[in-house]
Amino acid sequence: MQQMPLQIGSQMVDLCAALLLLTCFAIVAQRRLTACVDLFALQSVFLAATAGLVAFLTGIHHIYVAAALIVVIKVIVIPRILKQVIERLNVSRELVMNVNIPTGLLICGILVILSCFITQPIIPIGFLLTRDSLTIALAIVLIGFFTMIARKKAVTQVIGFLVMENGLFLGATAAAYGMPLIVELGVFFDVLVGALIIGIYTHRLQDAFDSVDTSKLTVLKE
Amino acid sequence: MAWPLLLLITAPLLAGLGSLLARSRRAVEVLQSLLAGTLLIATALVVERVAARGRVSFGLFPEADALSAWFDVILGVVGAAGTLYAIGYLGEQLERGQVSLSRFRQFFGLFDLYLAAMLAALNVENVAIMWIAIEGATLSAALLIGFERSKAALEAGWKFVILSSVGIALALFGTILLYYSSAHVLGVTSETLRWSELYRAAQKLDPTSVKMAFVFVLIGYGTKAGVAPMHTWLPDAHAEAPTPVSAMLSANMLTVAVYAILRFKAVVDRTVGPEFTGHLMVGLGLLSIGVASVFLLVQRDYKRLFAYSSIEHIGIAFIGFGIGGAGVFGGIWHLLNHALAKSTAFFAAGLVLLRHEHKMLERVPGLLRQMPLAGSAILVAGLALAGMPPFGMFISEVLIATEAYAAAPVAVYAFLALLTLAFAALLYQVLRMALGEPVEAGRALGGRCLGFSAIAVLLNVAALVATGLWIPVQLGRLITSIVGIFGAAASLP
Amino acid sequence: MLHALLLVGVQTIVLLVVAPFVVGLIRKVKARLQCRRGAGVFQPYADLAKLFRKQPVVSTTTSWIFTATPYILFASTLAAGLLVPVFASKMPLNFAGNIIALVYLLALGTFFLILAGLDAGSAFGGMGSSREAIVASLTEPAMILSIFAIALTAGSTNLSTIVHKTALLEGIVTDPAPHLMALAALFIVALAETGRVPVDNPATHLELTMIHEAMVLEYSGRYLALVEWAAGIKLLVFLTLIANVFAPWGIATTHTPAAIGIGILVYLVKVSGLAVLIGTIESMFAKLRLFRVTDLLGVAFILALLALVFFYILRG
Amino acid sequence: MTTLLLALLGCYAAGIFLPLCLPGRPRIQNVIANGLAGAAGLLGVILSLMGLLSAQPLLLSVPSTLPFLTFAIQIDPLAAFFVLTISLAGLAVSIFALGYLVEYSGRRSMGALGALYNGFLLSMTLVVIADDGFFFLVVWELMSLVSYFLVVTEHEKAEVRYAGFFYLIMMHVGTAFIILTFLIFFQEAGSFSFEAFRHPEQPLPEGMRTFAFLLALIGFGTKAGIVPLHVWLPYAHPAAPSHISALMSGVMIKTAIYALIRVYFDFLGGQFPWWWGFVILVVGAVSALLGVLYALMEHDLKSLLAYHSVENIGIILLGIGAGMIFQAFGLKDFAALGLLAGLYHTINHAMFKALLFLGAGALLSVTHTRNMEEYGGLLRRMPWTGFFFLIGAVSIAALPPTNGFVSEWLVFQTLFLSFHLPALFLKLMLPIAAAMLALTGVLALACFAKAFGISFLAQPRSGHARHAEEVSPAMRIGMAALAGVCVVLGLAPMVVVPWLDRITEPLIGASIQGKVLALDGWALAPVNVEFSSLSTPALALMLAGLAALGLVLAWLFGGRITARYYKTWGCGLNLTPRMEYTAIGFVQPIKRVFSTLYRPTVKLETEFIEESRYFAKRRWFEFHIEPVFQRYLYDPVVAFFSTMADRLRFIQSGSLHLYLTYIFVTLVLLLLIAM
Repeated sequence: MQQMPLQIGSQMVDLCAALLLLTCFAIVAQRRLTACVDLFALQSVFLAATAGLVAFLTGIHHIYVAAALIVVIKVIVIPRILKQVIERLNVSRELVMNVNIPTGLLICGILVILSCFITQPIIPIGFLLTRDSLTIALAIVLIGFFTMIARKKAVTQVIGFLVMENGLFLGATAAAYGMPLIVELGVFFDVLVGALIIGIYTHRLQDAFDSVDTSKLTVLKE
Repeated sequence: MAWPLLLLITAPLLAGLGSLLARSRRAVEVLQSLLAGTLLIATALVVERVAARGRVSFGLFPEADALSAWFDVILGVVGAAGTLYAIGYLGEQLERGQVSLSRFRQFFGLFDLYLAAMLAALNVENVAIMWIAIEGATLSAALLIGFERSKAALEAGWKFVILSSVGIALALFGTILLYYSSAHVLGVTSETLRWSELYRAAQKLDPTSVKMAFVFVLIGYGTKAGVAPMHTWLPDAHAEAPTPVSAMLSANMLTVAVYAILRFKAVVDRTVGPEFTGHLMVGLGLLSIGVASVFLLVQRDYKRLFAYSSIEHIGIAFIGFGIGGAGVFGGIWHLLNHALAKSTAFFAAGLVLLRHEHKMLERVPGLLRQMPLAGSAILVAGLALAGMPPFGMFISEVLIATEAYAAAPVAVYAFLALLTLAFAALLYQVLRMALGEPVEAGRALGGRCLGFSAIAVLLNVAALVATGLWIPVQLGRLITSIVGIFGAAASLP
Repeated sequence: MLHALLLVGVQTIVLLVVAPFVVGLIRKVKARLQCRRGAGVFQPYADLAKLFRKQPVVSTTTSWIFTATPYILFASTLAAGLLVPVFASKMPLNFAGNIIALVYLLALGTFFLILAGLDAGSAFGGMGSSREAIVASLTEPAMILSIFAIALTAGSTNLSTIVHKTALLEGIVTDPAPHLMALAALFIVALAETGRVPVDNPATHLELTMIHEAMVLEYSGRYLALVEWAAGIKLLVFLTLIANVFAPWGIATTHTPAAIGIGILVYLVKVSGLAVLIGTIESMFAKLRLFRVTDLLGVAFILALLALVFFYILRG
Repeated sequence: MTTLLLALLGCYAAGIFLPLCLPGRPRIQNVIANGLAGAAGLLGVILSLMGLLSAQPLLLSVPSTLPFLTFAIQIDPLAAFFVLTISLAGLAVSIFALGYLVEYSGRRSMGALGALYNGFLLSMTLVVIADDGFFFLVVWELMSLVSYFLVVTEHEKAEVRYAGFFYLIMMHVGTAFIILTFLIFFQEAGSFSFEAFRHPEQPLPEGMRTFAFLLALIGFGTKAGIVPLHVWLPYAHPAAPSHISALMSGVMIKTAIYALIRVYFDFLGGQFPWWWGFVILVVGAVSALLGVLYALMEHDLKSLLAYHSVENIGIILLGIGAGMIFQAFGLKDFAALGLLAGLYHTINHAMFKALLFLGAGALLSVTHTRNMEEYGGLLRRMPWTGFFFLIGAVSIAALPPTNGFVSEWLVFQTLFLSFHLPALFLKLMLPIAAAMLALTGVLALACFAKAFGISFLAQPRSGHARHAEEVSPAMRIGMAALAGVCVVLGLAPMVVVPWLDRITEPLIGASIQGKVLALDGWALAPVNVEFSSLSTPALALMLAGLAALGLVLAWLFGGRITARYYKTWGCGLNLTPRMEYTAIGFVQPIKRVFSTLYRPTVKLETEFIEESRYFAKRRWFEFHIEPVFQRYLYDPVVAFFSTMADRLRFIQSGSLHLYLTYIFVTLVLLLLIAM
């Protein structure tokens, strides 16, 4: 399949990356928790697609494994855990935020521009096929980070964190053709465990404070 | 022959597994005591070998050079002491019925897992696997911090999980960026992630991307190292975690995070020269000392007190590394002494906590009278942390100031001023606790608890004194080659 | 050596003998100015003799300090006297100490007198001691400065050297201004140090006013005699200082018996003159309140300082 | 000589460890600790005398494995002189402590006390013989630390803890300045060794030299207790056990004088503009005057003595400062004279201040109070202590023929020689300094007349004093030793001056031994017999002879009449201690005259009997003087820091989102920087 011209390939990769970015915005704009989870799952699907595409185009096979792992963990397992958590909650939508949605979207836009500006000088050294997606990866990381700041509910913060992770994976797979397999495996394992632990914590928070509004956690201070 | 290295990493795993399966408290105690002994011996052997050959390898993993060995010493000694102390501490809680036997076993399982992960992170020749190990340590630490299921512990744990996860994620992005820039030099192989390869290829890497990588790593691992302004999780976690864990966090986790940053620094300096990393680290270091001394001054909780002092000392070490030359020496010397002193301080704090069951500073004066062991430990540790001779931190601070003065006198003025402020603040609090007459009786501690704690404290204090005004020859060799890694051998006498 | 001892001996005797006379003279002058006949000029000798023969009464509360003080006071004052050239300008004891030593020897006496005042345990003694302390403290700076101003003119702080040079008109003051200021300063200091009006009144025994008298209130018999004698000698020392430092003319610059004889006579004339002066002043002025004394001594200090300034300015 | 040094260090080391090794035997611990310290003191005296007399300085160097740090030791005359001071005081104080510590045994851990005591002496000795900047810093800090622990021996008292903490902080601040001073030298020297400091590769630039001068003045001045850095001193010194106060006040603060001389005359090679000397002179004059003025208002005997340390440091600095001025104008003889006077006063003050503190300790141990108002009449009950205290008092009041007088006299002469200076300004300033010195001297006289008179004379003012008894022989011997040294130093300047000349000669580059000693050593004559001369032996003989004359005259005119003993006349009432003049009353006039400085606040309350307003039932009187420096210099700083810290609490507000924002912002900023 190598005769497929590189430009097309890279354009397709960029397309997938762009879709990832779009889902980010969607998550930022979304109030309903379950919807956020679904959007995250969708984003992960796009991520898997990107990975598969890269694997296909470059013929580096262990990226397939990565793609498969993404599908299993991020599309199936983690969303399920999150759904369970949400079911136990007494709220289904997040009304109050630290930053209201329009402003949030605006800021995210700025972040995208920022990441363009930052990654500009280092794009040329990347691989022709996928180097543009580094910008998008950084953007996604920053937006995920911003989501964690903007949202108050533990669950949405978790989602923000997972979005960051997706950004990282995009960066890893797309920009650098993936890490060596063993690394990939390790990272996936850690992410899974991390998600689990955060899930456990959310449970306990719910039990202890019967709310997952993390802005209420201000007992420990000077 | 690298079996000591392997032993160093596997021993905690086995002991942890054993403790999980063990049926009786006694069995756990025996296992952990064995672990402590093993750690000490293995560390000694590793140091000895590395000092002799410069590098001990077991294939890809584990592998240790001088830098790893140095941090092995810190983790080995403090880890051993911490394990012993944990036996006493948890044992006391067990006797009081504050923890069940199963929780008791779980604790040691997690505790040893945490140790193993840390040691693994140190002794691996691979950027990414180091990251994996540190993440592993973070996760086990997360569970340990929330171990006492109080609301406060939960809050602290949550903040730790979120903040350090973010940090670790950023660190990973930094790692990826480094890989990104090295991949097109070294090709896409797992060799690309080996430190030694990176050092060799460093000059050929693309400067900008390496700089960006370092920024991400600095913020990422800096969060775990508790450098201001990423330090915010640290006091909460240290205050709410079970005290043996607090000791380990301060002495090990921060140290390992600094180790990670150092590894990257070595690469980046080879690419873009030391100024870039130097300025960043000195800046953050000064900020850390400043923030820490402010909160030391207003502190009312003795565990938080020592937590903030950790921030201060990591800041000092940062400045040292940032300065380079004798500063690097001062930095690693400082890290070692800080680990010893700080864990001692936490051991003492733990005993006080067990006795009085509250953490309020002004209500526990007269410790020297009331609890001779805890009192004297807190006094010695406090003086060492305040940078008083004959303890090593005085030496390292003067070394850092000396090296810095040529480059940036102003920085030295700030450095000394902040140090003095921190000194006053810390000692004000510590002396309030140690001296005077006790006001509250509290509940007496069991002999076993005191016994184990006494051993732990003595171990630390012995090491502290031993590394006060002179360096054991083996360690000296390590330092020389470490300073070599940072290409500053020239500026040392 | 023998020669030297002889000279010292003569000077000691002169001081011992002249001191009561000066006191008596001052009293006589005052009496006359107050239109009284007054006791004879030699009355003080009689008083001393009588006191020596009386049985002293010593307070039971006191310690050996109380009984030792009169001797120490006597010795220190007399020693101070021996550092001043009286009738001959080159004294063998010149090497033993300069004018600073003289000041501090007098201070030694004061110190023990203050202790003795406290020793008896009565309120009077304490009061006197405390007042003596403040007066002494305030006197000192002016004294040192004025002395220094004088020393500058002769380029020496050794009294014999100063006097000798001045007497031989070596390095003699070309400009009287600083000299006179220093003289004035030293004169005020002398009044304060020796407890004369307007600083203290040797004749009073009112609790509110007395200083020196209060300190020695508990003394009697031979102790009182020695204290009084020492007081007389102290006064004489200051008069001698003023006389010989500022007007050393006629003093024996060689040690021939004739010169010494003349020297003694001239000396008697000089101190008598000064005694009369003091007597007149005492009857002209009223005693100052204790806390006004500072003003007086302040004036003295400023005078001495000005003397210094003028000296340097005029000498360039 | 090296072996002697090692033996000395060995003794101290053993004195540190042995007492700790046999707990539970306070008596033995006490004997061992003080015995070893005493032995070390003896060795120190011998060693230092050899050091003073030997032509070659003793060098000893042990390389450390740490960078820049060498355990280097040099005993040149200057160092030897201070070793002598430390050892003499240490010897006597150790003997005293043998008896003094008995009352502490049981209440305190003898082992800890003994170990700290030896450690204190050891660290002081090392400070003055260290030959490496880094090593010096280490032992300097150790000295502060050990002395801190000795200060807080009775840490159950809040005021003691406060005193100790204040002391520790001030010392650390001082050390920071000292570190900076050494760093400046290090820049050009490239190493911390004093030899390199002396002969840097290229000379320090002028600005750096001035900077070093000021830094050193502040850094060491804190330890020396110069105004206004003296504030810790009157708290810390009295708080410690008396034998420690004796060492702190008598010896420890002198290490700062040593360091100042070392830096100015040795490292900086005695090359400086005259205004350096003038600064030192002013500092000295102010310290001397304020020190004694505050001492006068103290009725706590040990605080009073502590303030006098400030005064005497001032006098020492007057000598040194004048010397520096002369040095700047190349008048080497006078410079040497000034330095010599300063050093002479250094050892004198060490001796009589130690003696006085031991005396205070003796009083404290029998009366259990430091308040002079509760003493009185002790001379009859403690004749020996009283006698020794009197010797100390006379010496510190600088009355002839004591040692204090000799050194103060030398300072006076140095100041008088100012008419040799070219600048009119200085010609006027130095005599004024002399006038201030004179005022200081007499105020000191008044102060010790008060201290001795109120404490030892008249009737006992409290039950404690009434039942006081003479202290143990060991304590008396300790005091006697120091008193003896004071007398010798006073009567034998012809012996001391040549030794001091051996110190000043290499520093100034001019030997004045021949010019100061006249009449084959029987008189001091700086710098020629014509200008001024002093012979304390002669004065002593005169005093003795004339006192004898007094006796003879009394016997001649009166014959031998035995005195009658009767109670003091109390205006018809029976004399009670309550009628005696109090310490407060004694200094009342002085308080009034200097009220602008003291800003005293007096509170007098009277409770009248019901029947009439003319008969008081009870009266309260209390008066305080305002601690000016603390209120206007130190409190504001502390207040500033605490309020600032309070304001900054918001950083750690507990909000996770805020924390995340910190990280986010930092990330973005650093990324932009990295671009």
